[in-house]
This record gives sequence, C-alpha cells and structure tokens, in this order.
Amino acid sequence: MLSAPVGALTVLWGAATATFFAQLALPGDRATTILNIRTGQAQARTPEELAPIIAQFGLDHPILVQYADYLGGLLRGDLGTSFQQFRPVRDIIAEQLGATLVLAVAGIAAAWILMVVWVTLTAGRTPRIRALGSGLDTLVAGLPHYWLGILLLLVFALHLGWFPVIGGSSPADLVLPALTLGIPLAGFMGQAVRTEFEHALEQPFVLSARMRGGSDLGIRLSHVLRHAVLPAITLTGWALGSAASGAVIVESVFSRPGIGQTLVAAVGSQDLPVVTGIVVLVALVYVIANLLVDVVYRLIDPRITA
Amino acid sequence: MTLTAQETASAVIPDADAVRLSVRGLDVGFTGRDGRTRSIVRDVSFDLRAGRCVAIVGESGSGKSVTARTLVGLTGEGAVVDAAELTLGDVDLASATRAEWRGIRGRRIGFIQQDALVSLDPLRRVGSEIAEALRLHRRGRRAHRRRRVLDLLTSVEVPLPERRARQRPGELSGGLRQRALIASAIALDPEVVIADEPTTALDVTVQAQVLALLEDMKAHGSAILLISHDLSVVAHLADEILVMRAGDVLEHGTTSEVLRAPRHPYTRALISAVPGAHTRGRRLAPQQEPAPDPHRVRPDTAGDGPVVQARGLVKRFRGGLLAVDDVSFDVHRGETLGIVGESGSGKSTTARLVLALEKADAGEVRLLGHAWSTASERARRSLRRRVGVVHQDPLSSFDPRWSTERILQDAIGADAGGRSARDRRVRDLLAQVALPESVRTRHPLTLSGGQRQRIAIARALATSPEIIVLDEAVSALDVSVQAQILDLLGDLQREYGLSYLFISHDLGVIHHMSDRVLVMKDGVVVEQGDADRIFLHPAHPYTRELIGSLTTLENPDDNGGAS
Amino acid sequence: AQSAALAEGAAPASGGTIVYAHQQEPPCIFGGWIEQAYISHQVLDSLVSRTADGEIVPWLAEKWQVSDDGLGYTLTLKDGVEFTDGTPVDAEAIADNFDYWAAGGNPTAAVWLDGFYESAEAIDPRTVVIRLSRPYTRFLENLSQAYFGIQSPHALQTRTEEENCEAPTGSGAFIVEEWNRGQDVVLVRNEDYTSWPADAEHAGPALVERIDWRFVTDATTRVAALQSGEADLIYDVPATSWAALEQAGYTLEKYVTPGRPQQISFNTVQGPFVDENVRRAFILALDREAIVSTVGQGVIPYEGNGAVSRATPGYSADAADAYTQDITRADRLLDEAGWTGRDADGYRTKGGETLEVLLPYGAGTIINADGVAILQAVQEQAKAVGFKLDLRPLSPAEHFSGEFSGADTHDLSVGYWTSVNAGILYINWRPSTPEKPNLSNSAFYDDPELERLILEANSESDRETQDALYRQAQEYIADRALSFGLYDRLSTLAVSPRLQGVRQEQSQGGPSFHDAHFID
Amino acid sequence: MTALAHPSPTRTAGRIRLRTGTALSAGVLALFALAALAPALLAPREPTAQDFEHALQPPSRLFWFGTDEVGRDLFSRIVHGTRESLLIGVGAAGLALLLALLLGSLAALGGRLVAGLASRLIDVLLALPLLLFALLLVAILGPSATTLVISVGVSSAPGYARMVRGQILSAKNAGYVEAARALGHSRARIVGRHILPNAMRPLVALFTMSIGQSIVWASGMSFLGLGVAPPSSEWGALLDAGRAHLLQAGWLTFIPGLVILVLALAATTVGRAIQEHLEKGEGA
Ligand SMILES: Nc1ncnc2c1ncn2[C@@H]1O[C@H](COP(=O)(O)OP(=O)(O)OP(=O)(O)O)[C@@H](O)[C@H]1O
Ligand SMILES: Nc1ncnc2c1ncn2[C@@H]1O[C@H](COP(=O)(O)OP(=O)(O)OP(=O)(O)O)[C@@H](O)[C@H]1O
Ligand SMILES: [Mg+2]
Ligand SMILES: [Mg+2]
Repeated sequence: MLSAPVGALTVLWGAATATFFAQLALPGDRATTILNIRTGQAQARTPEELAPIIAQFGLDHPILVQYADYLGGLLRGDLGTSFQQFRPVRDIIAEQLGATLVLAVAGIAAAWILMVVWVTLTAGRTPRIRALGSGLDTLVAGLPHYWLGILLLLVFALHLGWFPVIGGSSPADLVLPALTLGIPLAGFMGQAVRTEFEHALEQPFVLSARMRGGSDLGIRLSHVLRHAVLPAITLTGWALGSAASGAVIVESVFSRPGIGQTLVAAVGSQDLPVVTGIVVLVALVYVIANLLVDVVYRLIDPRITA
Repeated sequence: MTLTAQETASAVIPDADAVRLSVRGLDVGFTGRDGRTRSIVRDVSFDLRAGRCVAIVGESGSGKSVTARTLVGLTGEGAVVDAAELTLGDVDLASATRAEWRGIRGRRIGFIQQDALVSLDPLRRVGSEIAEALRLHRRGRRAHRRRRVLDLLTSVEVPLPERRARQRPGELSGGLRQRALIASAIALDPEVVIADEPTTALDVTVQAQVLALLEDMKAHGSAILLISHDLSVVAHLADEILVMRAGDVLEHGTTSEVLRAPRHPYTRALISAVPGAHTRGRRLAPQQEPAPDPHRVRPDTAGDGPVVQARGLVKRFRGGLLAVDDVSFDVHRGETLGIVGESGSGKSTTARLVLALEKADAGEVRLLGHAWSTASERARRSLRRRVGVVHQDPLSSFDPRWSTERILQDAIGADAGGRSARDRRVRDLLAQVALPESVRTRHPLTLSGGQRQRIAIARALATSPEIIVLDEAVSALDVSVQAQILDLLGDLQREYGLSYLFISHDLGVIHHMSDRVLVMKDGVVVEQGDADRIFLHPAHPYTRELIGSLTTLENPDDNGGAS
Repeated sequence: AQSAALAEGAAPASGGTIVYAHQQEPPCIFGGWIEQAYISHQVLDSLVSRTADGEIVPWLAEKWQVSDDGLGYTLTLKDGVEFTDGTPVDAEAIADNFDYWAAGGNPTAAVWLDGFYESAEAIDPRTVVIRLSRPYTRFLENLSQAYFGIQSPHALQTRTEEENCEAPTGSGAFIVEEWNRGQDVVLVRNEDYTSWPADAEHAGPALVERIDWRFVTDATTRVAALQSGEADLIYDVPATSWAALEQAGYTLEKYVTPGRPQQISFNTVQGPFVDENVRRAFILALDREAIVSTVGQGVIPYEGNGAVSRATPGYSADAADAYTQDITRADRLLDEAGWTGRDADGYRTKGGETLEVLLPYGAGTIINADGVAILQAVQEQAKAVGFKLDLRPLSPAEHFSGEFSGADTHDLSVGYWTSVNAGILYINWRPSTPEKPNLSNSAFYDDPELERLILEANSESDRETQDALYRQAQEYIADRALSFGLYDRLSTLAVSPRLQGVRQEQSQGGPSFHDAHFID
Repeated sequence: MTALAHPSPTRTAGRIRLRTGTALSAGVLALFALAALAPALLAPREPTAQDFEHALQPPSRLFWFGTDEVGRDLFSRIVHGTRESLLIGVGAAGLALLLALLLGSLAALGGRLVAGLASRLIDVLLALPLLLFALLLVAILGPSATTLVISVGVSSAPGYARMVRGQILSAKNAGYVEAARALGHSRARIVGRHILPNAMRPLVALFTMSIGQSIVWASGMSFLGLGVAPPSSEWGALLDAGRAHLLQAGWLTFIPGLVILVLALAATTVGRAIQEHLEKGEGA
C-alpha cells in the first residue's frame, strides 16, 4: 500500500502538515516559550522582550505563509533551523537519528535471537512446556522499559560489572540497552510467531519432511520457522518505524543520545522546526521500513505479490 | 519412465519377490486426553515384496493412513503400536531408535503422503525439497545433488525439469506437484515405496499418468504399498488387496479374487457403489427406499422452457486470462447438465457466472424465465432462494463461527415457520445427507471433508430450490457415502423435477448423473451433447483423450505389466 | 593577587580526563539558564569571582574602583589576557559584552542589569568604566555569575550563531572540543590559560587535560555510574543516596544557593488568597520543617523564609520563623474569613463554593521528585484545615509557555531563582506598572513601599544598613504572608576520592575544574 | 509381541494446568475489579495518609508493600490506584479499538473515496511517532487520566485500524460471504452477521493484551513527566515516583512494576481463553 512513491510522499506530506498544525495548538506563545527556555524562567513576557525573537524567526507572518515557507524548504531538502540550538534541523536529526537507529536495530536483533531460540525450543512441545513458553512471552511483553532497564543496569552493570553503566558508542555499551528494548519486543513477536509456528508444525509438509528423514530441530529451523516469522517481520517494521518513541526511555536510563529525547525537548521548548523535521524523518524511516518489510515479506514468502 | 543407464542397471531386480517389509498382527491405538486408549487398527498383516504392489482400500477413516504411517514410525502423538512382527529386511522396526528411524525414512522407505498438494513446503523451491532427502542422508555434493534432482524430475516425467526445480510448489499444477512429491520420495531409490492416495484430487488424465509412474517403479523392483479408497484405481496396479473397514481387515486376497469374487458383503457394496456408465439410471446404494421430502411440493411443470439459459458467456480475469470463452447452454427442468474438464478449464467460473456471483464480460444468463445476469442484485435477491449451490470448497463457504445447526437455520430462513419447525427441518436435512444428529452442534472446521461436503449439500437443499449448482459436490466423499448422496439427488430429481448443473472431474460420476454433458477445455466448450453419446462416441480429440484415460473397474485383469 | 593562593608543597599530578555526570543538557553552552551557567563557567572567565565567604576577588578584572556616588565602576583588566581565538581581552571587549547582554544576548544577565545599567565605556585598553543609573552596592557580586561570562567580541561578530552556541569563545580554563548532543560535551584544557581567578588554588592552566561533561538524566544511573567508577563525580545527588555514598568514602559537596529559595507565593489579586488571613491560615496549616526533613532525609535544608534563602547576605531569621504550624489558629482564621461550611469531602466552603486552590508546577523542570513529594505532603496537611489544594504538574511546554503565570490562572506558584545576593528581591517584588511591567512578580503584589525598601537596600553602601533594609523587606513579605519558604535549593556533588580539588563555584554552586586533579 | 513405545506425552496434565492458569488469572482480575470498585474493602489505610515516623519502611507485616518517603502505605496506594489504572488500561484499549473499528471499517467497507481517504489517514497516523502525539496532547490538555486514555488510545489506534481493515477485507472476500449472497441475504445482513463478527474475532485477545500495554505505556508517560497529577496513585505514576529512591527503597519501583505485570499477564491469559472459546464455541 506504501509501495507507490506517491503513497510515500502523501504520508510524508500528511505527517509534516499534521505536525505543523498540531503544534499551533500548543499552549502559549511560541516566542515567550523560546525566551523562557533561554532564561530557565516561566513567566509572561513584554512585547519589547519578544520583538527580537519574533523578528528573528518570522513568527509574525501569517501561519499559512509560515506553512508554505516550511513546505517550500522541505521540498528543497531544507528542514529549517532550530529555534533553540541555532543549528540546521538536518544536522540535529542526522546526529540523533543515527544513534536511535543503531539502538533500534540492535534491539530488534536481540529480540529476534531471543524469540527464535525461545519459540523453537518451546512451541509445539508438551502442554507444560508450551504453557511455559507462551506464558513467558506474555510476561516479558508486558515489561515496562524503565523497570527492565534499571534492573539490567543494576544487576549486570553495577553489581556484576560486565557492562558499563553509562556507555559510549562501543558495541559492549549497546548490549544492555538493546536487551532492554529487545526483551519485551521478543515477547510480542513470540506471541504472534508461536501461533503460526504451531500451526505450521501441523502442516502436511512437515510430516513429509520427517518422512524424508529430517530431524526435529532441523525441520523446525529449515521449514517451520520460515512459515511462522511473517508477523514478526511486520512487528519489526513497526518497531523500526516507532523507534523514536519506543527507545526514549531506554535511552534515558542508559544515558544515550537519541531522537526521542530530542523530540521531547523540542516539544517542550516549542522548537517547531525541530519537531516537524523529526516527524518528517521518522515518517520517512517508517515508510522505508515498510518498503523493506514488503521486500522481506516477498523474499520469505514468494507467493505474496504486490 | 525414462531411465538413465545407471538406473537401468540397478533396476535389474536382484531377487524378485523377496520380502522387503513384513507386517504381522499390527495393532494401533491412540491414547486420548482422558488417558484411555482407543483402538484404531487391529490385526493387520501383509508382506511387501520387491516388484509387487499391495493395496489397502476402504472407506475414509478405516485406518489406512494410520497403518501406513506406522511403517515409518510416524503414527502420531499418543500412538500405541503393537505388532507380532514389524521388520524391514533385517531391521526390527519395533525396536528402532530415533536415529535409526531417520536413517530408514527416505532412504529405505519412500513415503508419498496423502495430502499431496500440501505436502511440499510451499515456500521452498521444488528442487531443494527433492534435494533435501539427499542432503539429509549425505548423498553427494551440491552440484551432484542438483544433477540428481534434474534426473529425478525427468524420471517422473516432469517437463522442463530445470525450470520446475527453480519454481515453488504453488507454481506447479496438482499433477506436477504430485510427481515432484513422488520424486522426493524415491530420490534415494528406497526399496519400499508407500503411496497414500496418490491420485485423489487429480484429473483423470493426470491420474492415469501417476498410476503409470507407479507401475514403472514396480517394474523396476520397488515394493509398493498403495492406499486408496477408490477400487478402480487400485485395480490396475495391485497384486494383492486388503479391504479395511473401521480398523479391521475384512478381506485379503489377490486383486482378481477380491474384485471378481468378493467374499465380504462390504466389499461387494464397495464395488457396486462405484458410479459409471453401467450404473446410469440405477441406485448405487443397495439399501433404503427413496426418501420423500415432506417440505417440498412438486413444482407445476407448466410453462416449460429452459430453467437456465446461458448465452455467449465470456469472463476474462485480470492478467488477460480468458477463463470462460463464449459458453452457451440450456438446462431444462428435471434435467442434469454435467460439466467436465481438467482443472482450470473454467468449470467453476461458468458456475459462478450462472449464479451471478461473478459478472460476465459478455453474454447473458436467464433464470426460470427471468432476466438474471442483467438484473440488479436487489432484483435477483428474491429469485436466489430458488437456486441452490454447493461450493467447490465447502469449508470456506461456512462462517467459521457458526455451528452446523446455525448454518442450516440461516439457510432455511424465516419461511419455515416457527422454531420447532425449523429444528425439525434441520434434522430432516441432516438425515437426508446421511449425517448423524451429533454434527448439529459441531463446527464445520471440526468435521471431516466428506461431512462438510454433505452439510454444504444440505444447505443447498434447505431453501427447496428448483435448480442446484453442484461444484465438485461429491469429490471428498468415499464411494459408499457418495453413492448415498448421488442416490438422494436422483430421487429428488425424479420426485420433484429438480434441475442440476453438475460439475465434476470424475467422469464416472458425470456419466452416472448427467442427461447431457458439456466438455470444457481452456474456457471453451469443446463438445456438448447427450451423455451416452459423449462417453461412447466422443467426437472431439480432447474428449477422446479424457475418456481414454478413464480407469474403470470393468477390466480388473488388465493390471500393469511387471509380473 | 593570585600568587598567594598557589599551592605550596608538591605540584599535584597533571593530566587525565574527568568524567562528570551532569543532569540536564542545555540547548547552548552560554545562556541565561542555570544549566548553561554551570558549563559556561568552565569555558568563560568572568570579571570577578566570589569566594566561599562571599568576598569578591579579582578574575579578569585585576582591580576596581567605585565612584563616590556609587554610579561609576572603573575596572582595570589583567594584562596580556587573550581569548582562545587570539583576540585580546581588553576594555573594548568588556564594553561590547555588556552591550551584548543588555540587548538580550543573555536574557538573565539582562534582567540583572535592568533598571541599573546605563553604559560601558573603554577608557584605555585596560580600563573600562561601567555606568549605572542608580547605585547598586552589590553590583560586582552579580557579575560573578556565569551569565556574565566574557566572550570574544570577534567571535560573537564573525562566527555564526550556531558556532557561538556550540562552542563560545572565551578566555577560560577549558575550551569546548566537541559536543555530542544527547551524550556529552568534551572540554579540553586551555594550555595558554593565564587568567585564573584570585581564589584559584594553583597558578597556571588547569591540571586535568580533559573533562567529559556527560548528561545522565536518570539519578539512579548517575549514582550507579559513580559507584561503578565510570564517573568521577556526579551532580545532584539524590537525598536517599547521600548517606550511603558518604559512607562509601565519596566526598559530598553541598552548596545552598543564595537567592530566592524553593518557595510558594500567593496570588494576592484573585481568588481566596486575596484575603491575607486565608494566606496566613494556609501557612499555619503546614509543618513545613517536618515535611522537608522527612523527605529531604536531613540533606535538604528546610527554609522558612519565602523571600531569600539562608545563604543570602542579609537573610532574616525572623522572617523565616514567622510561621510555625498552628492548626487551631489556622482554623480560626478561616472561620473568620467566612470559610465556615464543609462539603462532603470535608473541605471548607463559603457561599456554596469550595475552598479550592490551584498550584501548577513545572514537573521535572523546576520541581524534582523530592519536590513533588514535598508538595504532596503540603497538600495533605492543607487538607486538614479544609483547603482543597489541586496540584497541577506542567509539562515543559506548558511551563515554559508562561500560560500558567498569569493572575487568572492559579492561586499559588512555586519556584526558585538563584542569585548571589538579596538583589533578587527587586526582580521578584518590583511593582508592575503599565509602562514598566514586572512579570516576574509572581504574587502580583504591587507595593511601592516594598519597592522603596528594596531599592534603598540595593543602593545602600553600608553593609550593615543594607542588610538591615533587606531584612526589613523580608519581614514585610512575611508579615503580609505573600510568600513562604519550603526548602533551600541545593547544588550537590558527589566526588570520587581519587579526584581532588573540585570546588563548588560560589555564585551558583556548579563544579569548577581548574584546580581539580587525580591522586593515585 | 513387541511393543513400540512411542513417546506419548499425556495432554491431561497440561490441560488442567492451562485451566488453572486461566482460573487463576480470572481470579486475579476479579481481585483487581474489586479493588477498583471498593478499594476501602482491601486497603488497610487511606492512600494519602502520611506517617512521617514510618517513611521509607521496607515491606513488613505492618506495611505489606512498604512505605514511601512521606510514610504512605504502598499497598493502600496500589489498591486505591487500581481504579485509575484500570480506567487508563481499559479506556485506552477500548478507545483504540473503537477508533480502529471506525477507521478500519471505513477503509475496508467505504466507497472508493471514503476508503481511500481512511486508508491514507491510517498510514499517516501510523507514520507519526506516538510520542509526539502524547507530548502534544499532554501539553494541550494537561496531564490527567483522561489525557492518558486519549493519547495512549489514539496513538495505538492506527496500528489496530490497519489490522481491522485487513481483517474486514479478508472476511469480505471469504467464501461464506459469497455463500450468504447466494442465499439471497441482504448486504446489511451480510456485513452485520458475517463480515463484522468475523473481522472482530481476533480483537478480543488484542483488547485484553492492550489493556496491559496501555498501562505500561502510561507508566512511560509518567516517566517523561506526563503522567497523572499527584497525589493519584495510578500505578504508572507510582512506578515513576519510586525511581528517586530506587537504590535505597527499590520496592517503591519494583512492586508497582510487578503489579502492572501481573495485570498484563492475567488480562492476556483471560483474553486468550475467551478468544479460544469464541474460536471453538458459538460466536457471540
Ligand atoms: N494422531 C491421531 N490421533 C488420534 N486419532 C487419530 C490420529 N490419526 C488418525 N486418527 C484416527 O484414526 C482413524 C483412522 O484414520 P486414517 O487417517 O488412517 O484413515 P484413512 O483410512 O486414511 O481415511 P481417509 O481415506 O480419509 O484418508 C480415524 O478415526 C482418525 O480420526
Ligand atoms: N478470481 C479469479 N481471478 C483470477 N483468475 C481466476 C479467478 N478465478 C478463477 N481464475 C482462473 O480462471 C481459470 C478457470 O478457473 P475455474 O476455477 O473456473 O476452473 P475449474 O475448471 O473450476 O478448475 P478446478 O477443477 O480446479 O476447480 C483458472 O485458470 C483460474 O486460475
Ligand atoms: Mg488416509
Ligand atoms: Mg472448480
């Protein structure tokens, strides 16, 4: 449905427009907020105080003109300049989105590994093991990120010292944040995959593979898994697309940079170009993630067409 | 079967008639959830010899597949297997370990599963499915395996093997899929081949090819266990026949003994229930009187004219496929029009056009003298109850949330009067299609294919229609039940003057039922006429080919030339 | 002057990187927010520095002279100091900075200059004269705040806003090397540093090579980072971790910020608190000291004074002690004020109207978790005398929009304002007039008498008299129950024993790393 | 006679276990319901009653779940917070599903234009970060349970809407719809009796699952300072408030987290059981 570039563009335009206008509903006056952030105070401001800021950012132009300017910039690939950081929004996002995507990809990878191992081991076994398997899926799917993150941090970083508490950008620093993000996701994917997995296990081709002399584990991995992973792929696309929102708590606990934090700060400081820019780029990630999902879908199940 | 030189060499049977697999006193049961063991198969004994074929026949659920699966140690979860003897050559299967079983499966025993169309992994290439057996048993390197796959596909007469090996099962027709499955089962030249219903759901032409293939394998020294519920199929291949019912072996003898001089009444019933040319106008099941339907009145035959009038129907699907091309026919009151043709020839599409479930690109259908295909759906709605339909895929035609009872009540609708009248009607309908009361509360999903098909028929009858479109309505039934249903349809027609549009790929059924026959190929009607005329004096070459490949019971001696 | 402070004995080991886990990340390094002051203090030198005992000592200004009328400040600059871009720190540069601040280059500095500053003029390369429109005795103290950090005018004029935001050019002990947004700012030693303040412990460039100024928002993570040795010191130590860290051998530093403490002021122009007695009753209902000592676990000091904190010169203990919990009196005052009825939940009513008051607060921005606990305790105690106190957390967007700062939006407002002296009173209590609105007056109490007191104090050159005037102003505020104190705002640090010489800079309490060094 | 011993794990044990699991979950839910309706029955103390003498007490016989920094009893607070938490969970899940049904049905059953617009809207909403929506909404409406319900509900709606659309589309093309048409049933009857009920089926499990998810989401909002106003003891807010004392009084964070987990687990388990029942039994 997003395969057409037109669809993708519509989504980007829609996201940008919705975000632009939604911010108009934010309380108070934008110039006041900008000034208050610069002083750390929260109070009303006099017109004299605000005049330079209004002039600087053209906040006195009619809103439609501002919108048209913004869209025009967007078409030229110019996302504008931050009201607070004075930097091009493109730079801000480039910096932060990368960090979030790295975390999201690592988290998704962790989720896949955990999910595949756990489902392969427990799906379609004795009722007791099956109950254990799906029970754990449900349990971890409901783990609050903060809770899980801080638990991992205290146990593995502080007490055992296996990983750093405040990481930088080395791979080891990514382990705990990725697990924090990945474990609940693994639970989610597990719930969906398990059903499919057990369904696929009962298909005649599985029996037919056994009749060729295949081993149980071999059949699970080489035949059954492939039939079961489609919902997990969808969830992966979703997780990638929603990384900005999903990772914000993890990033905060492990004090990593990230687009979510930037978004939170930008909404708080009414930094409209940053907010809109982030949303446009996040939507772009979403669109790309969906295109990838479609491609992977077709790789896994060639029966699926357009 | 074209064989490579190497295979021809190995095909020289070292010791013909040697016992490959021996079964004595096999009992199988399943332990249920309540912990009680239910006996499924009792006291089955037979020997599979090189170059010979043993067939097991019997109605659905009689334990044929269970017996077969037991021979490869895959009876199923909760199975309890007991046998006085169960040996494969020198191996005692009764004490085989998991690893030993894995070594036996595929290498010494090739198994062609019952559900051929879904027994290949739909996501993997056909080539790798076939190569899997080689890979699992470590036969050769990748390149060698690939060559072997192509040889195998060639040997099972798959055209363009290079291309087919790269395709996925879904891209292959049923017949090709069945052959690919056979190729994967015989990849390692197993000494024993088990073929469970290898021809069900195949067109007659393809069915004949598959049987020929098995015949060839037999000729090259394989010991074959053939399983079928269709006596006419086994008649040509088997040397010995076991007749099973409800887990018991009723009769065991050579093919000609069993077919010529059946000892057990069940076997006799089975033979006589096979529809065909010789059964036309006869009841197939020996029993009961025709059951009159009290809910029906005989329609007045005044205003005769065709009840269905189809003119120049054309249907083109997206992608340009011409599924139905200029099809015209009439169905008269009290008449059965049969439609035969290979898979994909446009039979179902024609039926759907007649039912106005699909919009024709050209042409018109008139129904009971009314404008039909050109009318609005609103206008059609009032007429719809006078046309019944049995869909080709009954399961998907039932709302999965609904029980049998609710499905039938929904079809009966308000016109059957009060609640108790409706309940009675449901019970009568179930009785008519020979279903037990107990299925009332069951969901179609939990019923067997045959039972589902009968519910679909009951639903079609529920509105007391004057015309019924039956698309493969009896294909999932075993002969005895099929006989009952065909008898029922015949009775209703005689009694109330119903008209049928009867679609089947089973020529015997068509010949048994139809007054007139329409032969379709690639969306075109190649021949149309009186049933006997078509079957006895086919005019079109395609019809001739079709009828030529028909296997019938009438010549049981004419079995494969191996022995 | 600085040579006196030179470390005697062995020179401390030089080099290494300090990992400092700070809480919040500002949008720019230099600006009017305290988070910016903390970090720009490392990069920019100010004209003067404030010592622990409140004395003003030379920094970029070597000496100074105040004219007799108190309106002219003649500052003599250190010789040969250069900004890190090579331009000299001369009188012209200082004058340019004053104009830059006043024009909004630093809005907080602008507020401090507002009403006093007139002009800055370079007399010769080393002499600059600042002219005030009215005397302001503690003017130089204000200049010790990092809002008044001196930047290279050349950099301000020639570089982009973005560059000046990311890496302001000063003459300080450290230079911004890199800012990994969302993670850390890396500061590198200014090898050519010559302008350390007079209260520095050693002469010469900073001892450590680098500072990794990390942003670690989660308090637990910060403490864990310190305990695991990944951070050498952390900012804002949670009260609950205080004792444990102290026991484990960490050095804990606490700086009580002068200026306005964490206080609650009443809306005196609308709602129930127009009535002075209702205001009094509210304060009397609370046992603030018990609340603060319970939640603060002895770490957070109770502050009764609603005008300035105990660390502020001229602090009035009397104003702080003006109210102690007296429920009987509170009840009586409310009865007298006509709030005699009770509704189903036990809240007082008058004419069918419930005694319901709204307190919005910036959640996570100015009120941290401890603060929220304290406010909830206040809520519970106010309930005992019949106040229905609604707490309304404000998201940062709401908070900074100023939407909840108007007189018609709330009954109570909570907040602090750091400052080095009681001059904050003028900012917080100057009456608002149509020509010269004062939107920082959160009680909306426009009283010329109070203004006169404060202005007189600000201009008074005799310390004793000045302090007395300031005290009078505080008591005036307490008497009228315009505002009451809750607790003192703290700047806290927990420092690893390996790291020595970290000072808390004495105008706002941030860390100062010039003297910091590792020991083995 | 030789006996082939096939591994035959008895299902019986598992079935009973599964049922006890469901029963246990149902019991837990009932307990939560009771806590929501009549918290005073279960809670030994007032949720806001302070006791400075007993601040930050670890769980004990007197204070089952310990006390917080002003000596409020965590157990009582959790019990009294149940109503709001359930309201958020059920409300957000319900709102999400309702919106999803609306959008999804429009996108699947509407005319060309309506369906196209609805589908695009779903796509755009999906592409917007949930967080933005939550942040904006809280900034506009202020933090409250209602805000949480709306923001969590609306932000999870588009994902569900897409599911609903898919479900309806596949139900629309199902054989039973055609069979119903062949029986002469009206379009309204077909949509009402077949398409919608069948499309709805997987939503039961989804609903119960998203109850837990919504509460988890709400706790995330509290983490970002966008939760409900104090002194509410909504669980997400409790979880977040405990953060400040994590190292010294971990129970203040871990117990509310556990409670959320237990609810999520119980709701999902019961939801699955209902779903299974619907799949087997007569559709409701
Ligand atoms: N794994 C199993 N567990 C329990 N019962 C089973 C199992 N497999 C088969 N059965 C039962 O054993 C009986 C025989 O089944 P089987 O599949 O052998 O029949 P069949 O003769 O092959 O029938 P069909 O012609 O329909 O294939 C049936 O009643 C079936 O329900
Ligand atoms: N909805 C559709 N869209 C596209 N192609 C279709 C559709 N329905 C049928 N076809 C194609 O039209 C052709 C005729 O199909 P039809 O179902 O009528 O065959 P049939 O004779 O009933 O075959 P079978 O015996 O397998 O049921 C086939 O090639 C089929 O793939
Ligand atoms: Mg079978
Ligand atoms: Mg068909």
